[in-house]
Amino acid sequence: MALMNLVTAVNHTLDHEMARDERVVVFGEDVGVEGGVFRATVGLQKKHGPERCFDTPLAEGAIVGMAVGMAINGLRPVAEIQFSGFMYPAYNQIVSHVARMRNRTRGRLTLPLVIRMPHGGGIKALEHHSESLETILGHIPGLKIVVPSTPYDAKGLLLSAIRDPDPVFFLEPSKIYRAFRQEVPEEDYTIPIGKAKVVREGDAVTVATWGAYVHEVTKAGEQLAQEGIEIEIIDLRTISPLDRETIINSVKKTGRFVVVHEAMKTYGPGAELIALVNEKAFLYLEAPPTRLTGFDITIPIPRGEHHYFLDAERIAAGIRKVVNF
Amino acid sequence: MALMNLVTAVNHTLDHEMARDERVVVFGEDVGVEGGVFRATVGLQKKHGPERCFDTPLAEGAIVGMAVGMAINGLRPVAEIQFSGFMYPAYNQIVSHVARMRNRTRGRLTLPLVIRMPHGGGIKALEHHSESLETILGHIPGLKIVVPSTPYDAKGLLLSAIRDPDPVFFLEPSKIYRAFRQEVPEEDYTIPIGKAKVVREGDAVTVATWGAYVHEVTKAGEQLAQEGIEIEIIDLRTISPLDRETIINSVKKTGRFVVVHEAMKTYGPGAELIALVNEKAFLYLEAPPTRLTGFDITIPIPRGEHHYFLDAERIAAGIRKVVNF
Amino acid sequence: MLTKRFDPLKGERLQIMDPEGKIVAPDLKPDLSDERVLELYRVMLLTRAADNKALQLQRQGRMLTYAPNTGQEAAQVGSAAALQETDWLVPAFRELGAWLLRRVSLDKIYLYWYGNEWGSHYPENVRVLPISIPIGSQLNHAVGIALASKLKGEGDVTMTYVGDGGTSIGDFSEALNFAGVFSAPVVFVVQNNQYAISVKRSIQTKAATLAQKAVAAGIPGIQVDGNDLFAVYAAASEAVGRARAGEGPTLIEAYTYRLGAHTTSDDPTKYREDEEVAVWLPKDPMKRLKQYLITQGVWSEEQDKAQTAEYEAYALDVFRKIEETGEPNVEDLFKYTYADMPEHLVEQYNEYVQYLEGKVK
Amino acid sequence: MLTKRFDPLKGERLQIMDPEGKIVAPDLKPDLSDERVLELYRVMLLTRAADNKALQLQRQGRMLTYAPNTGQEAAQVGSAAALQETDWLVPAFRELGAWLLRRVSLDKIYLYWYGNEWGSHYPENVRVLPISIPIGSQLNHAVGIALASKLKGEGDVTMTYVGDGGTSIGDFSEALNFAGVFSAPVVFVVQNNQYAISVKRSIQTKAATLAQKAVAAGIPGIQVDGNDLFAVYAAASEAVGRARAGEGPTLIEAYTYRLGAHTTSDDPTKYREDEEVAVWLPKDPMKRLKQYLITQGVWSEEQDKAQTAEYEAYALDVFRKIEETGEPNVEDLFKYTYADMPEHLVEQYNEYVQYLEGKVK
Ligand SMILES: Cc1ncc(C[n+]2csc(CCOP(=O)(O)OP(=O)(O)O)c2C)c(N)n1
Ligand SMILES: Cc1ncc(C[n+]2csc(CCOP(=O)(O)OP(=O)(O)O)c2C)c(N)n1
Ligand SMILES: [Mg+2]
Ligand SMILES: [Mg+2]
Repeated sequence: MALMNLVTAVNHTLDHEMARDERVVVFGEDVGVEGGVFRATVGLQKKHGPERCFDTPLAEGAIVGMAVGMAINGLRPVAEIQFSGFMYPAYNQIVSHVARMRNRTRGRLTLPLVIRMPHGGGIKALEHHSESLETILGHIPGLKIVVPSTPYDAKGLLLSAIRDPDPVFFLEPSKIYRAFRQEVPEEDYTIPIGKAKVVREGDAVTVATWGAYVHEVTKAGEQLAQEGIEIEIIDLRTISPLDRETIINSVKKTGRFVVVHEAMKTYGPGAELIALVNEKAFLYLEAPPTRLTGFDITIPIPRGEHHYFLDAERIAAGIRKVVNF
Repeated sequence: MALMNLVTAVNHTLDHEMARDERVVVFGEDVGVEGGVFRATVGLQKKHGPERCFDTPLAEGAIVGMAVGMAINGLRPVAEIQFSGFMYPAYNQIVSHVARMRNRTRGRLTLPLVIRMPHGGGIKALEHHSESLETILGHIPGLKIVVPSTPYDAKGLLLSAIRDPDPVFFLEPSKIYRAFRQEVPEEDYTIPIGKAKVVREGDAVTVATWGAYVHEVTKAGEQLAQEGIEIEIIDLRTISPLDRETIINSVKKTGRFVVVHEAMKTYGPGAELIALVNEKAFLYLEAPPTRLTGFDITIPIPRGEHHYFLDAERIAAGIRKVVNF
Repeated sequence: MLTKRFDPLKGERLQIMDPEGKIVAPDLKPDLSDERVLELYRVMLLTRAADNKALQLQRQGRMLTYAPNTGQEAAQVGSAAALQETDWLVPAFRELGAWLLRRVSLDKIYLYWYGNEWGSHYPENVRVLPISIPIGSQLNHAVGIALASKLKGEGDVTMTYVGDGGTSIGDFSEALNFAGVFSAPVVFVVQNNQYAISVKRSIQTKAATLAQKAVAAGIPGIQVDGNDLFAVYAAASEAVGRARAGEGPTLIEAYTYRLGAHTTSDDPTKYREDEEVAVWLPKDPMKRLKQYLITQGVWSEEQDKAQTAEYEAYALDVFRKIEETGEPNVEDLFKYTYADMPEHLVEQYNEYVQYLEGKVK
Repeated sequence: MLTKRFDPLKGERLQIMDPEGKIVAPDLKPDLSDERVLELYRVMLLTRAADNKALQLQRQGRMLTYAPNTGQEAAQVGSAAALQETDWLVPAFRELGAWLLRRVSLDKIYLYWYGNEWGSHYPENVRVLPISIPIGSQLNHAVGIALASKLKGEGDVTMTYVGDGGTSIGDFSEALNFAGVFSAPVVFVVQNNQYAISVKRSIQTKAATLAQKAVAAGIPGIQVDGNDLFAVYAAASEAVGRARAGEGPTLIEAYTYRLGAHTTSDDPTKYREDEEVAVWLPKDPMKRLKQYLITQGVWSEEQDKAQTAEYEAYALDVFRKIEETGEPNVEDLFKYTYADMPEHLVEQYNEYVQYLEGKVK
C-alpha cells in the first residue's frame, strides 16, 4: 500500500497496466516527454519506451481517430485529452465511430479503448478548462462514462476501463487531483463499471452526486447530521450506464431525492436522474426531486468561478429545503 | 397566400429575407449551384447572386467558423449543415464560440447567425442521416434551438431566427419536408422563439412534443378522443429556451405529463421536461411523468428504422397507461 | 521513384496506358502478368455489373439509395491490387471494386445499401473496414491501424480512401500529418472524381492538384491517371513498398471522373453539362483495359459480353437472396450497443417486444 | 514578390536584419522611417516589460496563469504593423505585441489573465478579437470576417495568428483552404516558436517548414526570420497589399523562439535543454532592433533603460488598478448569455442573489 493522490493513482495504474499488458499504449498532447500537463503520465515513456507512451501533434480528432484504428488492430489505446474543453474537436469521432463501431458491424469490430481527460473546474484555469461533459457523452449509446472521486476508486475503475471490451471515457476531476491522499494497494484490483457506491447512509433524503462534488456533499452531510438530518449519499461512479438499482432502492427508502452536480442545469445530467426516479419510484416520493447544479451559463473564468460552484453550505441549504418540504 | 410544404416554405422564407435584408447570406455544401440536397435553397443563387448564396468546400467546422466571423463583421449568415449527423465536426465551433462570443466579450461581439439543418429520421436514409440533436445543443447556454412542425411555423420561426440577435439552430424535420402542404402567407410575419403552442386542448394529460412527432401525437390524440380521452398537446416549437409557463400551466390543469420524442431516451430532452414538471408542478401530479422516446441505441439503418420510431399507435398505448395510472 | 519523377507541383501526372489502351510509357509498366491483369479486369467488370444492376433495382423500388462507382473502377481496383492478403483496407463508401477484390463479397455490400447493418459485418479473415459515411473520418482509423501494425512489429500496410471533397475536411490534413510524424505504413488514395455531390473540384480547393496536399505533411504525393489501371497500380505498389520498408506514408491522387450520379437520390443534370460527361466517356477505364486485353490476345468482345451478362445475373441473384432475408431481427438492434446489454436496454427491449406481441394478438 | 523569391520548399527564409542588428538585405528593407521603427520598438519594449511584470506578479501570487511573449515581440508587432486602422486582427492568445499596437490597452489584457471576462470587452472602435483558447479555431473566424469585408465591398484586410502546434489541427487547413477558394483578404501568421507546450516542432509535423503548408491550399507561403522586425514587416505588408488588391490570402511562418515558459504553470526544464535556449538568446528580436536604432542614432542604452523602467512602472500601475476593481459583478455572469435573459436564467439569478443575501444576514 502507498499513499497516493488521485493523479498519482492514475499514473500508478497506467504504469501497472502497461507492465501487465503490452497491448496498452498511452498517448496525447504533452503526454510523452513531459508526462502530461497534470503529470498523469510522468515516467511512463522512460519506463515503457517511446513506442508505448508518446506525444502526438495537436489534433484531438486525430488522437481519438487513431485510437479507434489501434483498437481495431489489436492494441488497447489509452488516449489523453488535455482538458475536457478540448474534446469537442474529437466529438465527430466519438459519436460517429467510437460509440458505434460495434453496433455498425454487428460485433465484428469492437473498440476496447479509453479516453482519459481532466473534468470539471475549480482550479482557476482559463476558459474551456473547466467543462463538465456528462450529458453530451452520456446521451450517446455505446459509450461508458466513469468519474472517480477518490484515488482508490481511480485505480480500480481505470483498470476496469482499460480491460473493458467497450470504449470508456474516464473523466478525472482535476479539482481533486491533488486534494488528498489515500492508501492505494499496489496489487491488482478492479471496481466494476456501472455500480454506484453508497458513501453515507441515511434516511432523510437520497443525494446522488459524483466526482469532486462527492466531497462537498459529504461535508454538507456532516453539517446536516449535526442538525439531526441523516442524508444518504450515493457516489454514482459511472454516469453511463447508470446503476439504477442503487439509486431507486435508496429513494424508495428515503422518499426524497436530490442530485448535485457541477454541470449546467438545463438538459443536464441531473434531469435524467430525476426522470428515472419518477419512472421507478413515483409513488414513494414525498417531495419534488430536486437539482442542485451549475447555472445555465458559461462557467466563468477564475474571478467569478466560485459563484458557479456549489459548496457544502449551499448544498446543505438546498437539501434542507427538500427535507423540510 | 400559397400552398407550400415545409421545405418550400423554408426556401420561400430565405428568399423573402434575402430580398428584405442584404446582410443575409446563405451558404453550405451543395447549397449554391444545386440548391441543396433537399432543394431548400433552390433558385437563391440565381436570384440573389453567387456572392449571397454559395457552395462551400466540404468542412462543417469551417462553415460554422466562417459564419461566426461573418456575423462579427456585420452580415447575417444562414449556414446549412447538410444533415444533422454532419454537425459534429462543427461542434467545437458551436460550443466554444457560437454559444459564447457574447458572454466572453460581455456583449461586445454578438452573433446573429442561423445554422439550419435537416433533423431526425424516417426518410430511409443512410447511417448518420437521422440524428436528433436536441440535448447536445440544448444543454449549451447561449444557443437557441427551434424545431418547426408545419410550413406556416417554419416561415414565422425562421424569420424570427434570422432576425434574432443571438445564434439560432433551426432544425428542420426532414421526414415532413414534403409530407403535406399548407397555406403560407406571402407577407412578412414572425412567430416568437421561446413560445410553445397548444395544438390540441384536453384535460386528461399534457403531452409535449415537437417537430415531426407533433403529427403522430395528433393522430394518437384523435384515436384517444374516440375512447373519450382528451389529451392536451403542446408543440414546443422551441427546445431552448423552453416555454416553461405553457407546459407548467397545462400540467397543473391535467395532472399528468407525457413527453414524446424521437431522440434517444437516456440523458435525452424528455428528461429535462420531466425534471421541470417535478420542480414546478409536483403537487399536481397524479401519475408519473413519462417519456415515450427513441431507444438508447444507434438509430438503425433503413430496414430496422421503423422499430425505432414511435407511431400514433404506440404513442396512444403509452399515453393510455399514464391516463389509467 | 515515381513520386520524384512526377511532381504534382509541376502539373505532372503519371499515365502508362492511354484511353485507347495503348501503352504510352512502357518503361513504367508494372510487372503484371496478363492473367493477373485479366483477373483485375474481371473485378472491374463485376463492379460495373453490380452498379448497373443496383441502379436498375433501385428504379424498380427494390434497392434503396445506392452510390455508383461507374468510371472509377481502375482507381479502386488498381490501388487495392497492390496490397497483400494481410494488409488492411480502409475505404470511404465508393470503393466497390476494392471491396470485391479484397474478398468482401457482393452480398455484404448490397445488404448494406439495402439498409441492413449485417452488411457491415465482414468475415473474420478479411482485414477490410466497412463503409464510413462521415467524410474523411476513416482516414485517422487507417493511421491508427497502420501505426498499430508498426508498433507490433508486423509488416502490414494500410490503404485508405477518400474523395476530392474529403480532402477539404480537417480529418484529411490531420491524418496525413499524423502519418508523416509517426511514419505510419499507410497509403492514402484520393479518388478525385471531380465532384463532391454537386460541388466541382475547382470549388473544393484552390490547389492545382490534390496530390500536392502531401506537401503540407512533408510526405510524398503523386497524381496519376485514375482511369489507367497500370498507372494507379504502379503508384500504389511503389507506395505500398515504401510503407512496408518503413519509409512512411504516401498520398496518391487518382484523377478520374464520376460518370454516374452521386447516388441514386442525385440528379447531376442540375449541376453539370452533358458535354462534360461526353468528354470523359471515351476515357472510361473499362474501355481502355478491355482494348489492351484484346490486343494482348487474352480477351475478346464476345467474352466481355458473356462475362458481363454472367455478372449481372449473379448480382441479381445476390440481391434476390437478400430480399428473401426479410426483416431484421429486433434483438439485433439492441444487442450490439455494448458487449453486454445493460439493464436499461434490456428493459427497453423487453417492453418493446411485449408491445409487439400485444399488437400481434 | 517575396513569396516568389523565398521558396519554403527550397528551405529559403527571408532575413533582412541579422542578430547583430546589421541590415543584410538592404534591397528588401521596407520603407519605414526611423521614427516609425522606434514607435514599433517601443511597443515591443512595452510587451516585454508587461511580460516581466506579469511574471513577477504571478510569482507573488497576485496574477493567475499568464502566457509570456518573450522572444516573439518582432513576430507580433512586425506583422500587425502592416495593417491599417480599419483592418481586422484575429489573434490566438500569445500576441500581446499585436494587441498593444492595435490599441487594445494593457489593462484589458491583464484583466483577462487576471480572470475577468471584461478583459475581452474591447472598445467599439478597435477591430480586434479577444484571446481565443481553442487552438486553431479562430482562423475560420478570420476567414469569415475577411469574406464579409469582401462581400460588402470594403477594402479591409484581416490578419490572424496561430502557433506551430496550431498548424496540426484541422481548423488550420480548413481555414487556409476556404480562404483560398473564396480568395478572402486574409493573412495567416504562424508564430513558430518551436514548441507547443512541451512538444517540439519536429514532432508537430514532418513538413520541413510550416510555410509550405500553404501549398495544400494553393496559396502563397513564406518563411521569415520571426525575430527580425523588418523581415516580418516586409512579408506582412506584401501579403496585406495582395489581400487588399483582391489577390487573396497568404501564409507567413515567422520562425522564432519562445524564450520563456509556455505559461506560468509550465516548467520548460522538464522538456528542453538550457543549451538550446542559450543558442536562441543572442537572436533576441529586441536586442537586434535596439542595436539597429542605436546605430541609426535615434536611440541609446540609457533611453532604453529609462523607457523600460517607465513601462514596468506603468504595467504595475495598470495591474494595481485591476486589483482594486475587486470581485466581478454577479449579474454580469448571467446577463450576457443572451441579448435578453430568458426566464429560467432570471430565476436562477434571483435565487442565487437571495441565497447570497441570506448568507450576509
Ligand atoms: C462530414 C460530412 N459532411 C457531409 C456529408 C454528406 N456528403 C456525403 S458524400 C458528400 C460528397 C463527398 O464528395 P467526395 O469526397 O468527392 O466523394 P465522392 O462522393 O465524390 O465519392 C457529402 C457532402 C458527409 N457524408 N459527411
Ligand atoms: C484544441 C486545443 N487543444 C489543446 C489545447 C491546450 N493547449 C493550449 S496551448 C497548447 C499548445 C499550443 O502550441 P502552439 O500552437 O505552438 O502555440 P504556442 O503556445 O507555442 O504559442 C495546447 C496544447 C488547446 N488550447 N486547444
Ligand atoms: Mg468526389
Ligand atoms: Mg508554439
